[in-house]
Amino acid sequence: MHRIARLQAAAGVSAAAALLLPAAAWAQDAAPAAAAAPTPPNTGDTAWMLASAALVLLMTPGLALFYGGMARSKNILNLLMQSFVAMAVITLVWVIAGYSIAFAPGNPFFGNASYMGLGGVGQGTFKLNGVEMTIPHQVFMVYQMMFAIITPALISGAIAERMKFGAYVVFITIWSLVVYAPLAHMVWGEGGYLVGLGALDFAGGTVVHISSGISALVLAIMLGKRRLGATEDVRPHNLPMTLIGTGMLWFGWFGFNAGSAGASGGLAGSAFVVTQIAAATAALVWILIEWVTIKKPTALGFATGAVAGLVAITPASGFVSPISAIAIGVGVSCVSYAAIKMKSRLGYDDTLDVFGVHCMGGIWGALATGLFADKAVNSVVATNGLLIGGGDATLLGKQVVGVLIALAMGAIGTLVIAGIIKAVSGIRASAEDEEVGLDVSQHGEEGYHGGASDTAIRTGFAMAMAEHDGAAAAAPSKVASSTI
Amino acid sequence: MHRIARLQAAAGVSAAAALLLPAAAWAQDAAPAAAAAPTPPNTGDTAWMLASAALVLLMTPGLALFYGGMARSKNILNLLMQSFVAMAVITLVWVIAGYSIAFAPGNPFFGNASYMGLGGVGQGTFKLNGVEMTIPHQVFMVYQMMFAIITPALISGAIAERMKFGAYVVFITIWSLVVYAPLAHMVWGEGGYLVGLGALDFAGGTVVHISSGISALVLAIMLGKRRLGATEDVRPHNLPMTLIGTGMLWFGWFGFNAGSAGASGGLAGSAFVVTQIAAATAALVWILIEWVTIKKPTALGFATGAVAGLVAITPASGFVSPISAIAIGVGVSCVSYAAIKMKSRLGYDDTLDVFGVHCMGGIWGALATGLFADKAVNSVVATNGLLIGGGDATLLGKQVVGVLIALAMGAIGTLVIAGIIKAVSGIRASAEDEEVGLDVSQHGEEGYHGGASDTAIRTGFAMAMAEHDGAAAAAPSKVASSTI
Amino acid sequence: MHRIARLQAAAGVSAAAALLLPAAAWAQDAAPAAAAAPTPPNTGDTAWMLASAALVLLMTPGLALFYGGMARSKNILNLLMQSFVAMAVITLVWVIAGYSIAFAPGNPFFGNASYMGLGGVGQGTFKLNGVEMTIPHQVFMVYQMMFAIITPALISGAIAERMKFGAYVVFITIWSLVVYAPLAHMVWGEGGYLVGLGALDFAGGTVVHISSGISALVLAIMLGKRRLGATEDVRPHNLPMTLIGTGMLWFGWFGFNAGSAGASGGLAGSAFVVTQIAAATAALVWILIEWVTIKKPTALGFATGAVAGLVAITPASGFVSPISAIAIGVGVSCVSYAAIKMKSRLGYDDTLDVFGVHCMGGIWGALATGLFADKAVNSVVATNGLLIGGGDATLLGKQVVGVLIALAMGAIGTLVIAGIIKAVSGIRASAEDEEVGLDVSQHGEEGYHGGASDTAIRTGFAMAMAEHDGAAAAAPSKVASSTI
Amino acid sequence: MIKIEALIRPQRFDEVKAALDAAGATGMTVTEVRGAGKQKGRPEFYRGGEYTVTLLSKIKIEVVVADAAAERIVEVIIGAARTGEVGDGKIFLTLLSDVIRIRTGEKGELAI
Amino acid sequence: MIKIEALIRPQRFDEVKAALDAAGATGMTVTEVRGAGKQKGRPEFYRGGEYTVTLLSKIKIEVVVADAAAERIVEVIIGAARTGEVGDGKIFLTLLSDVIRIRTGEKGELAI
Amino acid sequence: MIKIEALIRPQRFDEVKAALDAAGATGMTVTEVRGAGKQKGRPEFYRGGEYTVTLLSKIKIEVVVADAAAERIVEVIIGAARTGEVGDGKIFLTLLSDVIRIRTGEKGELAI
Ligand SMILES: Nc1ncnc2c1ncn2[C@@H]1O[C@H](COP(=O)(O)OP(=O)(O)O)[C@@H](O)[C@H]1O
Ligand SMILES: Nc1ncnc2c1ncn2[C@@H]1O[C@H](COP(=O)(O)OP(=O)(O)O)[C@@H](O)[C@H]1O
Ligand SMILES: Nc1ncnc2c1ncn2[C@@H]1O[C@H](COP(=O)(O)OP(=O)(O)O)[C@@H](O)[C@H]1O
Repeated sequence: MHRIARLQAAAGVSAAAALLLPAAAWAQDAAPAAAAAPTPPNTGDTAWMLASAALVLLMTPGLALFYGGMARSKNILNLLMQSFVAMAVITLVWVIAGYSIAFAPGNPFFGNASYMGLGGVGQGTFKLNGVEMTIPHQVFMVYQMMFAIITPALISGAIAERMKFGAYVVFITIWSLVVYAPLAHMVWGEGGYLVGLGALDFAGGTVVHISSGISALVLAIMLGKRRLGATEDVRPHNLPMTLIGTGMLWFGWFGFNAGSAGASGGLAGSAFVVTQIAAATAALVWILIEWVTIKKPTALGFATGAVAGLVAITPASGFVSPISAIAIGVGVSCVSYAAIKMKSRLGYDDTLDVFGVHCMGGIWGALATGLFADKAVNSVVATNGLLIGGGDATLLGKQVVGVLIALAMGAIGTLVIAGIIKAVSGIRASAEDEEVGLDVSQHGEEGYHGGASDTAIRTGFAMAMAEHDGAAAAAPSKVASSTI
Repeated sequence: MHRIARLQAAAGVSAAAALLLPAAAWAQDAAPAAAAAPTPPNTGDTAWMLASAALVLLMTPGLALFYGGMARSKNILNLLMQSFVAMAVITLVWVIAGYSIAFAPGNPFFGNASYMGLGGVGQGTFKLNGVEMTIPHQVFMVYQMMFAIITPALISGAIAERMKFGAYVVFITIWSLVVYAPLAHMVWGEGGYLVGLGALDFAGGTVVHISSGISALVLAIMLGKRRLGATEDVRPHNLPMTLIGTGMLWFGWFGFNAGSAGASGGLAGSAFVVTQIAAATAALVWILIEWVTIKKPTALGFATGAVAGLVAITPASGFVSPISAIAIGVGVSCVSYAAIKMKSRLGYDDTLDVFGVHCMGGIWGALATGLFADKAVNSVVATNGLLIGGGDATLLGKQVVGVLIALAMGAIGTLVIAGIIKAVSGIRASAEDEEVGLDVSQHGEEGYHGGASDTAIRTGFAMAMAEHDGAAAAAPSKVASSTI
Repeated sequence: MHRIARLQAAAGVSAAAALLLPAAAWAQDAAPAAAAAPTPPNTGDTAWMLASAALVLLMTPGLALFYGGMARSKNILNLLMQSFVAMAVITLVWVIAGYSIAFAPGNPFFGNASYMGLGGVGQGTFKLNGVEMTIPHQVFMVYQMMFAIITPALISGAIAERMKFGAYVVFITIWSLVVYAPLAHMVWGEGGYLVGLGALDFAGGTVVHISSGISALVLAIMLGKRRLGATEDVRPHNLPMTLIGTGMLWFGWFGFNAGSAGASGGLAGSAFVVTQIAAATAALVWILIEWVTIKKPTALGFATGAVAGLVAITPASGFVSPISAIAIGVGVSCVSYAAIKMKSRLGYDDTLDVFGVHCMGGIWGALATGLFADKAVNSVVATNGLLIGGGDATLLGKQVVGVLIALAMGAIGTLVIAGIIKAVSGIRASAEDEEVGLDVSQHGEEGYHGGASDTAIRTGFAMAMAEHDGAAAAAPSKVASSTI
Repeated sequence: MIKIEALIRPQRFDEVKAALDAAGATGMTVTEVRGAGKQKGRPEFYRGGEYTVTLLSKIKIEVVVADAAAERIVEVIIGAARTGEVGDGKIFLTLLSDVIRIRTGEKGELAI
Repeated sequence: MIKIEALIRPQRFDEVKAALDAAGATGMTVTEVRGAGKQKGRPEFYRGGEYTVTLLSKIKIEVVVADAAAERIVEVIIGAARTGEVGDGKIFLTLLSDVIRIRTGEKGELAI
Repeated sequence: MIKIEALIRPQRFDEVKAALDAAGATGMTVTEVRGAGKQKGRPEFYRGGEYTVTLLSKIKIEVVVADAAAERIVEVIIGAARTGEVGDGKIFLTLLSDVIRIRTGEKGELAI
């Protein structure tokens, strides 16, 4: 990604190439101020990164809707909460320790404690991998926080409709610290192992999608299948909700990918463009596959394809050309569609196909980066990808290493964490809780009400009482409107 | 619009005026770097245009919800898909040829092939109509792409609940190439005919709204009415969904209009302000008309008025003052409300009133630009509009030409394209498909499920099997939770 | 807030401190242009403020959904409209007089008429409290407009399900002029009373939340309780809608708080970070309280806690450190949770707990600013808050004054305005209108339709006729598809 | 008094209701139900999982009439509901032992 | 055994249910229905199209009781459901030939 | 002909339907209802207000059969619907005076 770009620029890419980078651009238009001790952030770069951070935050509610629409109505709130709670829990995890583990200096595998509690993470600009960034350190930290939030939430789709809420919260908390943060350090962090190796991941194909996708599969298998009747109907309860979520994800993903440039400018623009193209292509190819195989282009297929395309372009978004983006989009729909078909053979219950879409899509995207990376797009690309003029397999090899590390960390980490929680407190909702639905059993609520016959008696302290008083003081059966 | 502003500035507007333009502003604060061969993009201008492109993309899902809420539930997915599919199809159309036809140099009516496949559309800044833009060429391209996406989607509201999905996809693909792209070229493109003429369209009143609105009317008539029982109930199935969509459209429209300045700064701010004012005024006037005529200010009326106001201010947004924006807002609600009333007399079935809102609203906006355009707002205005001090009818005349060209291209283009598709494959869903609903008949899905009595038997390969295995391996009627 | 920061910088804060402020930063990188008469706006600062204005606008639809989901389905449209109509009405109020009262020079309590109709509010930069702002005056005006819009809409939650729509519209119009605008002037306006006093309110804890929260309580009491049967079921009709709204509010709030820096840069970043932290902490604490007390972490509790956290951090967001943000988040959930519990004792009917969340949360936030304000975060802080090293109670005392003024203006203003409207036209819907629901009685619509048995006969002029003709011309019972 | 319970296609509901109004049926009660019979549903697809809908939407109309009127009303319903295709539905007749109008307390045929 | 089928206003449902509980009705089944009768609906407006709602929301309550208890339960329902306005609804009585409790297989009055 | 009206747990619906199909029931009509009986609901919480759900979701299955088949079908339903827990539901039997198939006009047992 861009930060790496700078690292390598620092590490000796020709100055000419460097001229194309915002870092350099900024060096110019801020020239007069250069002397002044605390370099003020570039207002344009900061404006884009603030907007990007907000966009990525919005992806988590978007994901909640994308998943929620596919659930059955008795589990809608639980599925939404599995995403929303990550916005609360992971924020604190990141502030207290996650950011430090991921981005503080340290060893190639995790950072030291220097940034814990955001110590030394201030309003001024900062250096990463030896490069002078043009945005406030806090802005970079919060932008990265949004990535840390959505990643574990992605897992929830695979274990939907059967996991204890408490166990889920504990799981993502630990997972974020022992799987996500170290992986982020290796890929993007100060002196990270894969940074050094030269594996490329612009916006998180390995860190975000492969790690969550493989963890989702492992956790789904550990949890076991949902208890379903032989002919039980598990069709999505609200596909328009899934499409709204898809729209919000697509919108937010521009912050996710174009924001990963770490600055406004040409590279951000290029990432924005290929993101749009890959999502569009994958969505179209997915419904075309359906049109041919089942004669119907489905809305759920469109949504799935669009997300798969966004996943696949993520690691490549800062390194490939628009034409390559089309190839990546075509590829991911074929890969993920096939993966979902396979599920039936393997017979595990990945409720909403997180493995097929995120893990397989992420792997394809990471490898595709090795195929299509192009110096002309980003000077950080040392040697062009295998299929680009003058390219060879060097990068592809490094990408494979990155993929394997992400798979290993996700799988092992999940096995250990979930194994321990299972032993200690159990991770699976009881048969009865699952049957009545997780909304009532885990949260004491139902998603929808208001049928005239949908009735209950209020007994609790708050609202209840208030109206009860009223009722008491009322004419035979109606509350008199007592006004001042 | 702003680009035109620069064109004419170049074409000899006083340097003093030019000083007010970001182009000039940038010229200043980048002064030291001016010499350096590839001018780096202005980070602030680029940040705003990246955000604007994302905002305009979001308008398409917003439109889907705005329309979808008004449909009957048996057609909800089809209506959503008619918008979403444009995000996929038109993206590719634009990359392959649309952008080149619209913005490449060529003749006054369409561009040449130089930008096809985005050839020569790079990360650096570029010139348009002789003016040095301050943002990357790719950012401008993708920003314009979002306009190309939403325009054909607007048409879907008029032909809702009865068109074959396949025919719709083919229609918008061709329409985008032969109607939208050439029209965009004439109005905004390199040496476009209306650019030369001096007709003004800041953000697309003619290109986007008139062209789609008239096409919608023609296509609705060609399709014929929906097959409805004498007393069939066609009330909106979900008005809250329509209001969510309205909120998303309003939000995204700031990118649509203020982004059309092509840069951050005073002009973008001015466009932002008048957009807000016109939308607010039109929404208020619409419900006031209802309050007087039918005694009820409706939510659908508010939503319709707001969108009408946004449509009307679109062409004028870079040229008029806040006070003029109020007049434009008042005018459009009267015009569109009347147009919708007329529909009953004319007896065509424009399902969701695309003609009344977009075509009539767009025409009013284009003409209003000729009435209220003001030099003080934008130096590009050669002579003030008819109702502005020192103004005359010159501009109004040019606006009329623009309107007529848009109407002609939309009507003729649609007649020909739809005529051919109709002859070849048919465009209308069968009576039975229409009766069961387009969701099931076109997409093999239903929007909502989950009533306990809403049941079906799974027979397909994927999810089905998975659970079936489970069921098979299960205790009498429940799946045993098989865990590792 | 930032503007105040500059005021005081001008008022003699050490130049060293000033160096940290964008104002200063801009002074530098725009140095060469400094001479040129009309300083062009800083493109980066303007880009962020344009984005922020759009984000804050989106909060109003977000609020509509947050509230709407909690209502019963027969009142959903009315609740949505109470928010949406503010987008229309307050926009005009603000343009015509509100902005001038709030921000024009004048006396410490309200501004003069100089900005009425936006006179003198142009595309160029401007001065506020003696400080040169770096964004166009119109952008600042429209950004502030969005605050003026959402504030009265907040009130609607307390009086839901029983107020006449007409009376509501009149109420918020007058309230905005006589309560909101003067209060905004005192807190942020040119020479405002609280600006002079040195009370701090970065993004509107007093102006927005305390004023609306207390007004909500007073209006709810004046209206009286809803007429509810002794055992009537008032559970939320659609909690997923409430969660979507929560997500939109959280997203928009970044514009609300970080945008209040008035510029891009380090301070905006700091405000962004503490906003995220406080919201996350409060949401988590709220569900933990529930987990302990009622054994269930609810989705509605999460949403309520998140909003409470956003409310509490609002006044403090530009002055406190991330660690203080955690404390503020913990505090607000305890305060608001307790306030809602108390409601039953007091027995008023604040339908959706606006008082408990916004008024109590705002008060806590304003006082917390006096406890945690930190020079190191913002040089405007003259003396650190009580709990920060070297701090004392000076600021806390000033904060108390601010809180009392906001409470007094809100309560008295509401009593008077609502009292008059009540006397003149009545404010409460009739028992029958309340029983059938405000959607049908106030707006002549229902939110949801489409059950096959949900039927009505069309008799009106528009759509109706159109189809009727069709039906007439039709085969026995179906409309023949008449095509060209 | 007789309760006529008709299960019909939702698409025919408008016609049936209009016909009943024309025939002077003083009132009716309508319920959305799902039915299984000879008629089969259309296939649906979700993530490649294929579903065959086994219960189809139907409308249940209950009309209570005086014994004398029953036959005529049944004819009216059949006339408006029939398409001749599988899925047209059924009509069930039940004898009621009494009918009461809540508002007035009237009983028997008076209450219909 | 007798099945008491009451069609009432949704707004009176809470009272009727409370009254039935008080009267010791062991159970009931509730269905949301739409009804046509003497009562007319309020007008609605969509894009200027005016709609007159012809079917109004009603609640159908079915209570099965022993023959002896029928009269009393009917009185209870009328007492709680009546407003005196058009639209109060109706009560239909049907004789059942048998009742079975699924859990225990008990039959007849025992199963009620 | 006899109308068998069974009120069962939604969770058992799939099994009951499958059993009826197996038993060769030619058709059925299904309605979502809410029921009160011995079974109590789970508590719910909204802003600290506690709710006890008093009506639970149930499925009403109506199957019309020839008198001869009634007993067998009742057994089939009980077999598939019983869990032995409170809330299993009830079955009501009613004699129909006639049945008509709309499509063909057939009457009586022919129409079933
Ligand atoms: N034996 C039955 N018991 C209850 N309802 C039935 C029965 N047979 C049919 N129905 C109802 O009638 C509807 C139409 O039945 P179907 O057999 O499809 O019509 P047709 O007899 O005209 O082919 C079914 O959907 C169901 O609701
Ligand atoms: N003949 C009937 N058959 C079936 N249901 C009826 C009949 N008459 C009335 N109803 C039901 O009773 C409800 C109330 O009827 P309505 O005539 O409005 O009440 P009232 O007799 O008190 O004026 C109707 O909405 C409908 O559901
Ligand atoms: N007397 C009754 N009248 C009408 N419906 C009843 C009656 N008793 C029970 N039901 C229906 O049967 C369902 C199950 O009743 P319940 O008493 O919970 O079952 P069980 O008898 O197995 O404990 C109830 O929810 C209700 O729908």
